[in-house]
Amino acid sequence: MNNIPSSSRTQTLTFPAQFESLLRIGEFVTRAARSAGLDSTAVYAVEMAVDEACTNIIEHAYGGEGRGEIECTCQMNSHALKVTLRDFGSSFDPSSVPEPNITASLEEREAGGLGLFLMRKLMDEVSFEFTPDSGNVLTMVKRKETIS
Amino acid sequence: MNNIPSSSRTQTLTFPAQFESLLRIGEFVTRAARSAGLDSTAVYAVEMAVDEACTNIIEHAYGGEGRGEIECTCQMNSHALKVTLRDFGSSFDPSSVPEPNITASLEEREAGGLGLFLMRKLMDEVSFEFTPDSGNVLTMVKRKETIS
Amino acid sequence: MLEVVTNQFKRCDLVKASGRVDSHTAPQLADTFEAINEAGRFKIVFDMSGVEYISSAGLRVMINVQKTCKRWNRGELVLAGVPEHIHGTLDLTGFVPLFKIFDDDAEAVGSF
Amino acid sequence: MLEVVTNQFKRCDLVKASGRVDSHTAPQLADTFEAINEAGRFKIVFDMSGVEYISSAGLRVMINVQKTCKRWNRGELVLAGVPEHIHGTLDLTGFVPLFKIFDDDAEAVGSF
Ligand SMILES: Nc1ncnc2c1ncn2[C@@H]1O[C@H](COP(=O)(O)OP(=O)(O)O)[C@@H](O)[C@H]1O
Ligand SMILES: Nc1ncnc2c1ncn2[C@@H]1O[C@H](COP(=O)(O)OP(=O)(O)O)[C@@H](O)[C@H]1O
Repeated sequence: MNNIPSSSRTQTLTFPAQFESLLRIGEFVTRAARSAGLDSTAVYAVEMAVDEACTNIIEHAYGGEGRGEIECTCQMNSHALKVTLRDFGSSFDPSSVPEPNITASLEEREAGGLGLFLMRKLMDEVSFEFTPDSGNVLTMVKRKETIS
Repeated sequence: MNNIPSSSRTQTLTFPAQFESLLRIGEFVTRAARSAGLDSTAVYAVEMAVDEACTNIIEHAYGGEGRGEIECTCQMNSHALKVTLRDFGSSFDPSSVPEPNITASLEEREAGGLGLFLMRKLMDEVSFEFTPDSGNVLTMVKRKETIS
Repeated sequence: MLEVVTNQFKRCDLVKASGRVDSHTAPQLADTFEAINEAGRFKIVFDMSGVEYISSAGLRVMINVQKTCKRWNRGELVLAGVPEHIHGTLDLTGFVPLFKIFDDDAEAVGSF
Repeated sequence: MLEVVTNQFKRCDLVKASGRVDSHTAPQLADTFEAINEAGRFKIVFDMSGVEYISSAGLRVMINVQKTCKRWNRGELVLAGVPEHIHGTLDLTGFVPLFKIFDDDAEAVGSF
């Protein structure tokens, strides 16, 4: 899947890295997911995963609002949608992030820590790449339901 | 208005004098009131006045359910609907019925006694006629709203 | 012709009637309220949003229930979702000052 | 993008949100709950029927409010009218056991 065939369509938009952008980013990926032919549950999953990813970029990679941009690319082919998010903030080690304990009692329950967890639950593939030149690249894939 | 012109249409139906008949009586007069061109508020008023009148015939004229019949006639012309209800139960003196006190406090408020009051409030004319031969005849008229 | 559904909450009961309340069906409504009162419960919301028609037989039930509920300050019958034409009847007969009237169930339930 | 309406009842408050709850709008929702808590009120119904979307920023608010409300047994945040896709998110994140969920406002308000 990482090599999307050449018959795919690609759209890229760049947004200011602030929370106000989340609505328009959501609209952008929702439209792409619909036109890729994903069902409404999958469209909702993509919207949510991208929202969580962008929130993390603003909060953690850039350390706050208004310090850079988020480049969002949607690539769709006949069987999947691939969303790529690029930023030039700080990198991190995704493998060092602990899983949230979602069966903890209310008292022991953390309020946050659900973003990465949700991205991984909602998408079929989630991968990070950090380079000095091309910045931090997060790639997420949502495949269409196939009867097989 | 008591002399309805000859261009009017007339429909008569006879119902068993029991509460179960109220639904069908209501449907009958509602249909007549609509076809006479009354607006929805006036249609509702006619349905209610006729329901109250028939309930009184069953309860008071016949002294209970299943003791006779109610003959209902709807006569409509270009400017009004006239409903005539005939029964062969006991007669009464409408002028001797006291008006309900509708401003009384809850404690002093009577639960009943609203039937005749509602008929008179909802219709433009209400008149009773009691004869040994033709029974008790209640005539109620609802005129169309006229701009004049 | 008349459907009556009851929902028991912590502090009140919700009675929702749908259809026609006339001399034929009013006893069914009265029975519902009586069963609630007999269970020692006197705070009642009457959701009228589904009531298409109510005659004086229905009004009679409402007055009697209100008298029973308010006795010894133990409760009250309040109304919710009253359709416009039904409100017209309540107005004509002087019932409006005798009942608290709420826009919807939640507000009515929240008043207890 | 997010509209939040509050209704204060005798024993609880009703908060109805309509629209999107994301990192941009979640503070507005948090402010609403905080104002209610600061008034010393901790029994809250959150009517989610108008919520089209909620991200983990919104879930964070809900957990924090629930912790505040339940402290010293003084109250609780309960949910009403949860749309199916929002319920899916609550399920995925293990939120379902942490909140009582009612079909509609009246039932939720009636639970207090
Ligand atoms: N894009 C990112 N850049 C830098 N750090 C990140 C990024 N995404 C996640 N992190 C780190 O991973 C942690 C967990 O993220 P997440 O699961 O989204 O929960 P939360 O944001 O609520 O802490 C964050 O607290 C942060 O330390
Ligand atoms: N058709 C009738 N035949 C005999 N008596 C009637 C009739 N209609 C009304 N009455 C008398 O007039 C009284 C008032 O009637 P009404 O205003 O309808 O109130 P209610 O029926 O609740 O007593 C009745 O109690 C009854 O004594």
